[in-house]
Amino acid sequence: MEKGKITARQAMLLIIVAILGDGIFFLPTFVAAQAKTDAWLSFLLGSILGLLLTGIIIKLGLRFPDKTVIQYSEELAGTVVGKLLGIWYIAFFLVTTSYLTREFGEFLTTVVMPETPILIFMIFLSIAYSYAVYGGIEVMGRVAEFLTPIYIFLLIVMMGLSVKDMNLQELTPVMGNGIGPVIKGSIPPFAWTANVSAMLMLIPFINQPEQSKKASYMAVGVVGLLFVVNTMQAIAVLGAQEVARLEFPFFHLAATVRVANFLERIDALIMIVWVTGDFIRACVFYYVGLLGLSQWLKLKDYKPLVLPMSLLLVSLGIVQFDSIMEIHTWGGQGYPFYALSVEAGIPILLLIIAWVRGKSSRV
Amino acid sequence: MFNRIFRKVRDSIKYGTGINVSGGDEHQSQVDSRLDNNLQRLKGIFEGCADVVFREFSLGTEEPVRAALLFVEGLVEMVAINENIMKPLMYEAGHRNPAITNIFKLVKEKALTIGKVNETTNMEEVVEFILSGYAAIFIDGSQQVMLAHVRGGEHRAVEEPSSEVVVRGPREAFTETLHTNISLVRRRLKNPDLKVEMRKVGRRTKTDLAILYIKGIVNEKIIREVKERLNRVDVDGTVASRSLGEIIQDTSWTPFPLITYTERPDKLTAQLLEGRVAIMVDGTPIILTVPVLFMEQLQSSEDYYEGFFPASAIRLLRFMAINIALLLPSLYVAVTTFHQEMLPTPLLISLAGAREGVPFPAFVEALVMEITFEILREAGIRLPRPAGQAVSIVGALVIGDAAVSAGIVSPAMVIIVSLTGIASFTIPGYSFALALRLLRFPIMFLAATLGLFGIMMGLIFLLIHLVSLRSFGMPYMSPIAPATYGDWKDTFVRFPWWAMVTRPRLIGQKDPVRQARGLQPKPPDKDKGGSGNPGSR
Amino acid sequence: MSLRRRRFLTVMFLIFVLLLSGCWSRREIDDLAIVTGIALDLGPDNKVHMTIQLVKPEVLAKRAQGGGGGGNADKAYWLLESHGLTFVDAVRKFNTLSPRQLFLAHNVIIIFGEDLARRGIASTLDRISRTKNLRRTIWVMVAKGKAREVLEAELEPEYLSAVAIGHMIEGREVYSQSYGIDLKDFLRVLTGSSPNPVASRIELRKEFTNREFWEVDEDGQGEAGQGEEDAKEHINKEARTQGREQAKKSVVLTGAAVFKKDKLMGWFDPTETRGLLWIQGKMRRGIIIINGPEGEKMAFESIRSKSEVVPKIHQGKLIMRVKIDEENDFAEDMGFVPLTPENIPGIEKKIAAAIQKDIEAALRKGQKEYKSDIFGFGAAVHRKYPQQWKAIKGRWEELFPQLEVQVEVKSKIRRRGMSTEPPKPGGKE
Amino acid sequence: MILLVLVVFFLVLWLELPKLIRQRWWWELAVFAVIWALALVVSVAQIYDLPLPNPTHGLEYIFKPVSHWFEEVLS
Repeated sequence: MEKGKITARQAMLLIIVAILGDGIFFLPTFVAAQAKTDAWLSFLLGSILGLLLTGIIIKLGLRFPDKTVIQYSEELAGTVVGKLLGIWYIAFFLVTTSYLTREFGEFLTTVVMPETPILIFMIFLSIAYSYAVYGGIEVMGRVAEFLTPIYIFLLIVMMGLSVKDMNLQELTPVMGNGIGPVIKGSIPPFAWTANVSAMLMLIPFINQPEQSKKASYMAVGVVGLLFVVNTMQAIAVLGAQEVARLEFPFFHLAATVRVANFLERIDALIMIVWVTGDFIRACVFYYVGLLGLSQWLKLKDYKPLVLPMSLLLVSLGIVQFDSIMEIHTWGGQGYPFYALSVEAGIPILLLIIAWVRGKSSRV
Repeated sequence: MFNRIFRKVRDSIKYGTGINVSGGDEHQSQVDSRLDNNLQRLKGIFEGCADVVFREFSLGTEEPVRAALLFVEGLVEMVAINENIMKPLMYEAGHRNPAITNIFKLVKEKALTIGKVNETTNMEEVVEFILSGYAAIFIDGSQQVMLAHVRGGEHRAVEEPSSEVVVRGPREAFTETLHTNISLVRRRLKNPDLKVEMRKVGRRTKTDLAILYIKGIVNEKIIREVKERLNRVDVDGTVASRSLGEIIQDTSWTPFPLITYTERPDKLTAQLLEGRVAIMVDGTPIILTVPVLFMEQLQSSEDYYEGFFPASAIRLLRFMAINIALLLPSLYVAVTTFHQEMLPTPLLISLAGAREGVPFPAFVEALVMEITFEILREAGIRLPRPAGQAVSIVGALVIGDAAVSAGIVSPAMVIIVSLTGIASFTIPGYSFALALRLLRFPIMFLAATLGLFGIMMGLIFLLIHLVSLRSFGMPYMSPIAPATYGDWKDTFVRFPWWAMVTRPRLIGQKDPVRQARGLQPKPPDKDKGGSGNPGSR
Repeated sequence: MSLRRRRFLTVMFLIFVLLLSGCWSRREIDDLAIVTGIALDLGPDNKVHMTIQLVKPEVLAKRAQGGGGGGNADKAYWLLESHGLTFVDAVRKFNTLSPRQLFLAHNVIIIFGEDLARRGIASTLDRISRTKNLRRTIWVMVAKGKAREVLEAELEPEYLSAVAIGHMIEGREVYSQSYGIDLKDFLRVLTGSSPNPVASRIELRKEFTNREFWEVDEDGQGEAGQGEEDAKEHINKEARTQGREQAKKSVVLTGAAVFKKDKLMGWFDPTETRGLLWIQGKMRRGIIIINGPEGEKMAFESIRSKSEVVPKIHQGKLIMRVKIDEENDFAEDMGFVPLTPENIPGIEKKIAAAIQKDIEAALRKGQKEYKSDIFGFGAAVHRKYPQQWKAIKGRWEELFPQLEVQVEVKSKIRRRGMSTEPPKPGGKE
Repeated sequence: MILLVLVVFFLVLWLELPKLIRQRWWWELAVFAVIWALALVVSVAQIYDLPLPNPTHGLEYIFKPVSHWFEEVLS
């Protein structure tokens, strides 16, 4: 079905963007709404939880280094339960791809080109990720290898440019309202970093599966770092209340950059970050979902499904939400729990079963 | 779908099998022992070929043996025919005792003063050799035919390269003659590991082809792949190397060259040393090398004839230049029609002031100017050299200036277009530059409809396309994606030569180390004297 | 490569062609009406009266080419006015007045008229922050009087008054007697725990007179602050250099507009503004004039300063401590007293006292008169004592005017410029 | 609009169907057909404004209570 192999580094780069992709744009709003000035602490906590989850995922994945989670869940949990877990996992990735497609368009219509119909953006994105997924994991890995460094470089440049606008006092008081809001706010970042569970599908395609451990930790670590720094900066520049109030804080962070009367208004560059990030994120999610589905149905190849499924996802993306308010409400409140039920729930459950039954493909 | 139609068309055309010598009869293709029969047959074969010379004569004086010499005028060295074949055969062979039974052996061993002589009894082979510049000697009563290598005649001397010019570096370029070309390489690589495999391609043209590689460095998988693909080639004829290249490259559905074409022996040598395979086609000075990588298109042989700092800086400059050549008009269109907020205020105001009264949208303006520029460039190439320069320079200046003062285009657009054009000249790979020039238009189209987002999407599609390309099994975008950081030493920058210890990983993986480590210049060691580098591994 | 690939490309191409037939968000650069300044006033019926300054790029382009003979004939901008129930309403209405599409992204300043500012600007700000193209780096200012008049000002040698005012704000730090704040910071303060922002104050001078431009009408202090005197001098100098024909309209950028929540409370004069800048640590460079040891005037240029606002709970009572560390260059001496290590500490104390006077003036007006916590004391308490803040948050408006503020200023003289001593006539004996 | 959608859908069909049939991947063909038809139904229903079950609302139904419970615990 998939004959390509990627390196552990490529997998790491894929995962980094798969988490950051839209997270760096949307999450600060969700989190700051809960934790106010402590939003960055929430991100820290979320990332640490993510690192713990990574440990679980890697433990499970390396027990079956040549199989995907869809393949061994049946072996571990029995046909019926295994199939159920499998479809729960697949559906999450496909549904998220659909959200992403919608979100992608929402951002662009809000920020860049309000007159252009949202469908155009969604169709373009879906063609792009279909093309990449059609190319297989190798193509995706290489795309990530090319784009992720540029992506991270741009992020760092934009953060660097707004350093001089920071008012560090905006970050205090630390935990003025106790730890409750911090924990509450840490749920969305945790749900996002938990996207590392896509590794459950990718491990068999990494040419040296043992290295996936280091790669996953690195990925979550880098993401956590960028999340925390970005949030601190957004709060220090814009103020916590403003971050909670703004639709896309990161966009405004870049929009306030003003260097020597020449480098101003670099917010159109934000679009580059957004497009690359969302594109790679969608690639990973679509690939994982689609490959999972074809393995779940025991198809010979996933490629025939690429196009019809992307049609389905685009139309679902339109149907699913009426407005960006709905996306935000769902994204900040319901979705993280849904995501965690899949991303954390399934690996933990399977690992427990594996321990109890003492199973692994590496005897 | 197109494939199917094409297949039908192809099958409906019945090829001739080239030279029809035997008429299907097996023993007929043998050379007869009677000279008259042979000559008759050959005259039939070469009917209407006025350039084939039949020279009948006699060996010896006392008991003359009839003989005949056949060659194609123009392909052979006439001096050699006169002095080394005719003279000894007619005079010296005659002074010998004609009673010697094997006159054939006598002639070959004692008379012919030609270095390379083949023998054959196969008529088809005789015909083939005659056509490739050998002289065939038939002797009555002998079934064997001598094929004397007297190839020569008029052809171009080794000259300076015209399409890959360097300021410093060798001035030699390949010529049309295969053997000259091989010798140009051989002179640089005095090593028995340089293998030259000959074969012929083309049912009608019978073009000579040489595959060159260095055994021990080349990846066997690549050489096997090259041979397999060449075996698959079944064409009427191949006149230029490009047409052959299009058949053997991985896919034609890409604007990017998947095979490099070079006319510089020094470049070819360097490529062979990196583990590449060269394919030389007789009759064209352009040599094919495989596999090729994307980043190589930005490297010129000049880089290796300059110091490492300037060479690296120039390479980075070229890197900028391809971005300009590909993106500048699109960015201009996108920024001025979609993202005006990106411009600094004074620039925006002056651009807007300059565009005042221009009737076309920026996209149309850009398109018109770009196409005009391409036309001028094409005209400049086609015209004789002095006229061509005049056309391109005067044309660009006059048309640009006139268009601005007529208010049809804005001055900014003229700057953009000329900058783009000039940037595309800096790219060493000619076919690559063509690809970029071509791709500029769809990206401009995307920019005009969707702004920066369109450009982004265009680039993402381009990237996916590029990373899925392969050239003879090698990922095209390597060493960037998949990344082999060891090879970056000769990608974006050029490291000093002593630092390039290993060959490109994927290509020369068989014998990765190319030179000793620690060759960097050091201050002389006072105790020992000299830098004390071991010269060998 | 394969048949599939070719089909894929064909389909992509077709889809592209289908999609690209429309160009939705396109607008040519010369179809834009580039807005450089926005002025908002209170119109009749409580409507928003909006004036915008639009660039005429063709005029500027002609000037750049040098042709057109003098080029004073055409103004480089034109003004448009409209009324609307809301900000957006007014903005959109411009499309019925202008042949070109309004383009807000290059806007430099937004000026609120005094009357509108006094009524409250939160709702207007909300609309502004929702508008896609309006940057958060634009300068927020309040005009004394009508805002629209400010846009008509002529500021040689700039052609666009709004851009020129933007430059003036950027250059304010050399003198530090005016306040500058961009929209981003204005909103940050407005949504923070001391929601009392300060904006620039701008005033139109219709005609140049030698009369004092700053009328001390509000608190009638007998003793004019040092800065004020300075400002006067500055203006005089300006008058001399600019020649007699100064009948044009020009603007002055001094002082600050003080808000309480989103409503304008009143004005700070240059001295008070400087006091505010000292407290907020936004002081960059400014001239401090003291009386020297022999009674002569000495001028120092403050070059670097740091401030710290520390709330303290002392015996159940909240005290604010404002600590300021500051460094000076010796700038000018009216007498001929050389600076020596012996007399420096004394002079430094005098500088500190002068600064303290500025600060006290600011506190007096802000704290006692306007009762507006523009200094960010509330936010400082929130930061340091988050638990206690919750308790007093609701009563802060009552507590603030009674708050005890201790000011500590430390001044240092570091350098003395390019000469060691003043050029005493006859030289040193 | 409807025409455009149909064109796109049939393009997809034209792209993928021949290969599936040639390789006799019937099971794959069936899955393909189901997804394709589903997508078509959703898009057409969308265009004609027919009521569609919204999967997000279903998920919200499950996960909103969790979210609220969490909120209460931590506040």
